[in-house]
Amino acid sequence: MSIPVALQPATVSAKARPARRLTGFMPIIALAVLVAALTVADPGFLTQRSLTAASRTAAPLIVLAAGATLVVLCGGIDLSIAALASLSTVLLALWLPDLGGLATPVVVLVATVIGAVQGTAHVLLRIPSFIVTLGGLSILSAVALVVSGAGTVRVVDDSAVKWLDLYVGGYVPMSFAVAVVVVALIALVLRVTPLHSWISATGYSESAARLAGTPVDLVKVGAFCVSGACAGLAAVMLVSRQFSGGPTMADNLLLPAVAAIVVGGTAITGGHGSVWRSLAGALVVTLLRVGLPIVGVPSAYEQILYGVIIVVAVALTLDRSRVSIIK
Amino acid sequence: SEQAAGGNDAAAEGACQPSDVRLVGQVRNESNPYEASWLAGGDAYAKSVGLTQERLTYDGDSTKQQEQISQLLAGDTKCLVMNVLPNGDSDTAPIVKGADQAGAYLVTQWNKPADLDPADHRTWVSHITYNGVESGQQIGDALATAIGGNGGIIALQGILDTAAAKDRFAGLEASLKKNTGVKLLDQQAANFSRAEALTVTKTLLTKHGEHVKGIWAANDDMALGALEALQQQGLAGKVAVVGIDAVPDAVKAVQGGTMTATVSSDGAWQGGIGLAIGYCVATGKLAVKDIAAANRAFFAEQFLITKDNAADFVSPKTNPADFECANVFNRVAGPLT
Amino acid sequence: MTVTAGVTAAPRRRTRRGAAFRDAGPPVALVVIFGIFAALSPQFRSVDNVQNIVDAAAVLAVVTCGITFVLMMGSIDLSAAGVMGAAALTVSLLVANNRNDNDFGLLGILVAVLLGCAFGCLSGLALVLLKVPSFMATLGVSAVGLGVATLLFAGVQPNISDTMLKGWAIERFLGFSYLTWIAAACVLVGWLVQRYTRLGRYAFAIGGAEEVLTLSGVRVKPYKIAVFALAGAFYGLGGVMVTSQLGAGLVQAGDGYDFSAITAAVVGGTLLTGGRGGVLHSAVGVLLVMVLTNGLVQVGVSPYWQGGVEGLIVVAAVAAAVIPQRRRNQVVK
Amino acid sequence: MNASTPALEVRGLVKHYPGVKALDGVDLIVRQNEVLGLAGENGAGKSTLLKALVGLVTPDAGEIYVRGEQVKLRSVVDAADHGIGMVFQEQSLVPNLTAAENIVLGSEGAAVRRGVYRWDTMRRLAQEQLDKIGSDIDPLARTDTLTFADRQMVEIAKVLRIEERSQHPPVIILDEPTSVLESKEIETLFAQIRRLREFASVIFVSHRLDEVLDVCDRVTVLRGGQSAGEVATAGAEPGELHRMMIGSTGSDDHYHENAAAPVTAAEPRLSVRGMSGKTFHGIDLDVAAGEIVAIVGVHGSGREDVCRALFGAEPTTAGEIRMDGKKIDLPGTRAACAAGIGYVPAERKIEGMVGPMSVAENMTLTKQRARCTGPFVAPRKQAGLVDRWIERLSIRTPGRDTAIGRLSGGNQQKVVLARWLVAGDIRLLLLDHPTRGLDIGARSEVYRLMRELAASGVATVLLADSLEEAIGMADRILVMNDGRVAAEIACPSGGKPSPLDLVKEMV
Ligand SMILES: Nc1ncnc2c1ncn2[C@@H]1O[C@H](COP(=O)(O)OP(=O)(O)OP(=O)(O)O)[C@@H](O)[C@H]1O
Ligand SMILES: Nc1ncnc2c1ncn2[C@@H]1O[C@H](COP(=O)(O)OP(=O)(O)OP(=O)(O)O)[C@@H](O)[C@H]1O
Ligand SMILES: O[C@@H]1[C@H](O)[C@H](O)CO[C@H]1O
Ligand SMILES: [Mg+2]
Ligand SMILES: [Mg+2]
Repeated sequence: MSIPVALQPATVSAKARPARRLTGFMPIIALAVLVAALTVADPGFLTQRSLTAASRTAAPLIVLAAGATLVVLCGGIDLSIAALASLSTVLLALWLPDLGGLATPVVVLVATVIGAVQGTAHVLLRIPSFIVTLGGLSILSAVALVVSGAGTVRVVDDSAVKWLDLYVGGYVPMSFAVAVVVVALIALVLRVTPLHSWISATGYSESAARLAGTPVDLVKVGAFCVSGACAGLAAVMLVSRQFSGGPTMADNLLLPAVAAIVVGGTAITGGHGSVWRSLAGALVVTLLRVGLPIVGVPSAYEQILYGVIIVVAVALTLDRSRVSIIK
Repeated sequence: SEQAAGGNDAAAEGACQPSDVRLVGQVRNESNPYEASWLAGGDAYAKSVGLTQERLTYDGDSTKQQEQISQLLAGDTKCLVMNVLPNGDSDTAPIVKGADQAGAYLVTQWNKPADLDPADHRTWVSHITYNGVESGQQIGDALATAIGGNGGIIALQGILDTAAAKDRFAGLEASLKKNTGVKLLDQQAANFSRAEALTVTKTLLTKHGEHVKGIWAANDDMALGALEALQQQGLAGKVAVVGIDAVPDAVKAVQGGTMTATVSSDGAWQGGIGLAIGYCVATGKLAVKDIAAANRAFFAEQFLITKDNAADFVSPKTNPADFECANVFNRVAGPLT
Repeated sequence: MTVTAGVTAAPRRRTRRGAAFRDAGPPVALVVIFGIFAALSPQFRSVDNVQNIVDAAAVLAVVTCGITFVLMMGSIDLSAAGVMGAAALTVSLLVANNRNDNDFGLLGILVAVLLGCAFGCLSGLALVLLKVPSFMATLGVSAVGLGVATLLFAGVQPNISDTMLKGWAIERFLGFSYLTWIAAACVLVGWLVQRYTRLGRYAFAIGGAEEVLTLSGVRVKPYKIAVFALAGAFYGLGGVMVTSQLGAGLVQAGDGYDFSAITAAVVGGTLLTGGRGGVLHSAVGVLLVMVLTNGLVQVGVSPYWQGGVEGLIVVAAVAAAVIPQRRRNQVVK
Repeated sequence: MNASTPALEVRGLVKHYPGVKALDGVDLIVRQNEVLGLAGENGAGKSTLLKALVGLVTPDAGEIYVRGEQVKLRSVVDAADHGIGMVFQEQSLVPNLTAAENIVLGSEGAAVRRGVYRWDTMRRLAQEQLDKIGSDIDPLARTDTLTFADRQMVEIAKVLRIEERSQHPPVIILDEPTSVLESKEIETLFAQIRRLREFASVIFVSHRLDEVLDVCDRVTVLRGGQSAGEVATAGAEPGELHRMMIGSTGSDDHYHENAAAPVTAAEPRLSVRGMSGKTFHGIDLDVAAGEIVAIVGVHGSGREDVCRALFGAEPTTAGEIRMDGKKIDLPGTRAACAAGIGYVPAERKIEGMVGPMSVAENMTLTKQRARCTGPFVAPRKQAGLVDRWIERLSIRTPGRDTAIGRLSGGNQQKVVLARWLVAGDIRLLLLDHPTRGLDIGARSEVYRLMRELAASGVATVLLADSLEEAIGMADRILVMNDGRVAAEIACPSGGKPSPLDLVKEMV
């Protein structure tokens, strides 16, 4: 059968590609614009020390956001990441004296298991992830409060987590390097294995994915595991820079982490997005959190600006050709 | 390699021109009266030495506080003076470490782990707090007296994982040991919040009914919330209420008799004194090594405010003389215990 | 031109309408949980305490009423905290207070509600014009609201002396505070809007199949904005009610209401994916949540554990409610 | 306007999509009081043309005339004001609203005053529309509680609101309304169409050419976005239409019956005993390797659920399933896949494909191993594999990386089918309406493919689109009625039963 439908791929590449590429770079562009704006507001802002500090600051947020991105890509949401990270700081602080260097992998493992439990509850009981993880949030907070005796657990000997506070090549904070490696690792695994297909299919259309034999439930539980593991790792970073663990230490990172994911341009409805986007998003959010007050924006205006800029940033970065209906 | 952030050398201590000094005050937010008065106090002090205070607020978010501090310390730290309210005990150590490395002068207030001591540090000049055990006990005693030494009370705790909440409650327990006629019917956390205190109090009032003769609150905000609850239940004036902080509304309530007692924490003074101590050291008018050990970490004077003396505290007046370098330790009530 | 039907009217087939079995879960859960607490604690089942629970539910009920319309569309709204804060400060500075000489009474309250409405409009506009997902748009608006509230706060706590507004929290009618009656009125109005107005039915329809509305020539965007505006008005009123309760305008007036309201709505049977549930469902959800918070205190669960136990019960309640509806290839996000 | 002015005329309409010229200068005339058929292969541009007529697609060039007057149609409302309304290819009702609301949606008129609903008026308005088509649906029933056919009736009742809206005789467009209906329902629909002709013009699209010839007065054929000619239906043959559609001669034996080989395997490939679920009871079913078994039955007979249950996508309460004698447990779709079972769902858009993902990803979604080396995706291997199948099934797509959602229905279906074939390990295929919405050519290709698969030993369970299809393709037919197997009818090449034989058992 011959049908003269114009199929020259040339038309496709000429028109669609550059636009697509541009939306792919939007998170980076947003980041650059923000740095430029902050530098204009305070020329002293754009120094190597300042950027080093900002990247160190961003590390735990990057890790948290990267993990939760997988859950979002699957079409769900994980509201427990910050509470889980707080609990993990407590556990790490409690276990460091006995376990030393082993405490880090053990805490990450425990966080992974907690992620797995929530994921399993979500897929088996068919409760929306929003509710499971909201419940998880309160339960984990309660546990953290109780095991910590409702107080800070000091880390007297921090030698086992000190490595995270070193600098690579004198300038790059180790925690930031680790965060980038984590993001790269997740991205690489997704890229070279069928996982990427599975996750996107689950996020775009769970029922189609399931009927195509995609292990939807496993994929989702897996995403929650990674999300949990990342919360654990973020906790290690927090302990290394805070010299203590606390039952509410990371609690306030929840909304910034979700904001980082969305600002990166990942669709909150699932399917489209990437961990790299979340990395850029986390940097944008960090700069907003610390940059605005440091360049001298007064507290009340800071919040107003934060709200406006973050909405505008999302307006820039979201690739609408991939998401038909925005809810 | 070790650290990217550079620091000042110790030799530079006290070598700052007064006009080069950078004054920074950091509190949780500008949306409660206590902390707003703190920042106002800081502004007033800065103005008195011809400078301006940079205000930082972190929304009660520990991570955000750390992030702001490290960004601040990544800038120009040569003559930096910071007067900081750490969000919780755990937040003090990294702030101290960062300031030390950057050579910034630091005064902290309220929260500090017991085993962390300014005396072991170079640029952490001082830590100021109020004796929570003492104030918790003072208002506990006042409450016991108000209900005639006999009857049930309920307690509203602050944010459970802060030293302020724990110390004050420990003070209440000490008071209860003394006042054997007073019975603690119930205790709930209301997180230093007026709104939460309102609902919790209403629930506790229905739970314990007539037995509630007094309400002990770990700060004034909660005490004011409890007052509203009493008013809504038609119990205003029939149940004694005590708090801590001496926020204007509470002092007025004490004056008017709806509240029994509160304890002064002088926000405006706290906002000024931290900057003053740092400024004096930075400009060389005060040498860290000359500061008495007892003044490196101290309880500031506090006063129990009851109907008798409430008038004196309605508008707390800070005296500029308090901030002169010779007087900065005038309000020391004693070393930390 | 109309042509009269060539076919005579067929006798109507009857379809069962009214409350469906799937809606029974939350009310049953409410009764069960109430029963358990009542058995465990005599104070819990006292008339005073039941009044207390209902009174305490008033603000949450109003906020949840608003959020329900947004959830019905399949969107989400996290702006309650900021909008309530801004409304609280606004109203406390407009009625008789200790900061200025204003004494606008009801007018001040109206302005605060309209301010909430305006914030809702902002969220809707960001969603519809900038195509920013509501999760983010409303988070941004919440931050703006808190900023505005902080500006208005300006360091000195505004206390209200307006007797009417203060009276709302104190005066009682048939045993319940005026605030409770206001909340009941809100639920009634919300229910009428949901059932008898185009706005309400379209909100419901947008959650069911937004693209179909477009195909039918309905311009969806104005309705989306209007729904957010309506929700904003409810939050504004919520902020006013908190101010009445506390006797003061607090920037933190709306703290935590965003997530509690979503929890209450979902516990009541409103789906986060939209297209199901409603104001009455949410009212049940609100009562359930309030019974839980109150009951846990009454039976003496340690404050350390209260949040955790509440979270566990909420998850269990939702799980129990979805069991009858479980299907194999069902999508749960 | 005199009687010879066309109700609707289209001249030189052009519409480009990235990489595709969907409309390439189409001309079309719709006369007053006629039913015009629109035929063409999948992707010929039918839907695009029709959407342009209701203002959903803005053409790049060309003119539209309504009753001789040139118009620009900007929206559905605009089109409705000109008396043009459409029933869309995919059902477009709001599931959680009542039937009445759906019927008046967008043109509520007196049913909504100042934004306030008047349920009684609404009910009456809807009732009037339903009465027009003689439907006995309760107007206040929630749409998602209605059967598929009833919902289609609601759609038609809805489009008839046009009559009240415009002073002129309406033009009513029906884009593939029959692809999801059963023969009885189709009869009702046709009666309605004939009734509409009395006062309106109708455009009717279907891939079942016999239907088109049956109900239409005239047929316009589209090919590659252009008008390829028109045929008066009186005395016309489907073959003739088909030739115009594809530009060459097609085969007459759609079902390739000659290619059917006699089934010889002794051991059944699939053996089901006493399987029960919510909507089916005590199902016994054997399918041998190389055999095609069709299951027929009316809506609600439970055959779809049986099919899904065999794939582990619907819970069962009792029974046993064996593949090649080995018992399999079906806790979910994964186990079925592992056992070599494949399933092509009827609801292609929702359940069959992942719209925003590429052809390549959709094709390899199930059999990931086919495109991997070890645990890793091998891009070269994948490209080769996907291109091979694109060619083999003549899937028309700009490339393997194109999002499947941008292909025409037939080509989407081929990708979904290919998904099960890429690994070459398929043993049992469950096909739920695999040719729904496909043009004759594509259908013929799907049939050929089924024959090839059967010849290579794949067992097939087919839920056919029509009785003819079931009879033409199957070696054996099971008739289901009310959740039970009511009859089993042998259907060998040369000894086919008649549709009537089946219908007897179905009701
Ligand atoms: N006579 C009527 N008067 C007012 N509203 C009606 C009437 N009939 C139907 N409705 C509206 O139509 C909707 C669907 O009706 P029905 O009672 O069948 O569904 P339902 O089970 O209540 O739906 P849901 O569970 O979503 O509330 C109702 O929610 C109601 O808003
Ligand atoms: N929104 C769109 N974006 C890109 N391409 C499109 C779009 N809609 C249609 N097309 C392309 O335009 C061409 C014509 O599509 P159309 O849907 O009109 O075909 P059709 O004749 O209705 O086919 P079918 O019989 O399968 O329904 C196809 O190649 C299709 O892929
Ligand atoms: O703001 C709170 C309280 O008001 C208390 O006075 C102690 O300091 C902070 O923790
Ligand atoms: Mg109902
Ligand atoms: Mg079509």
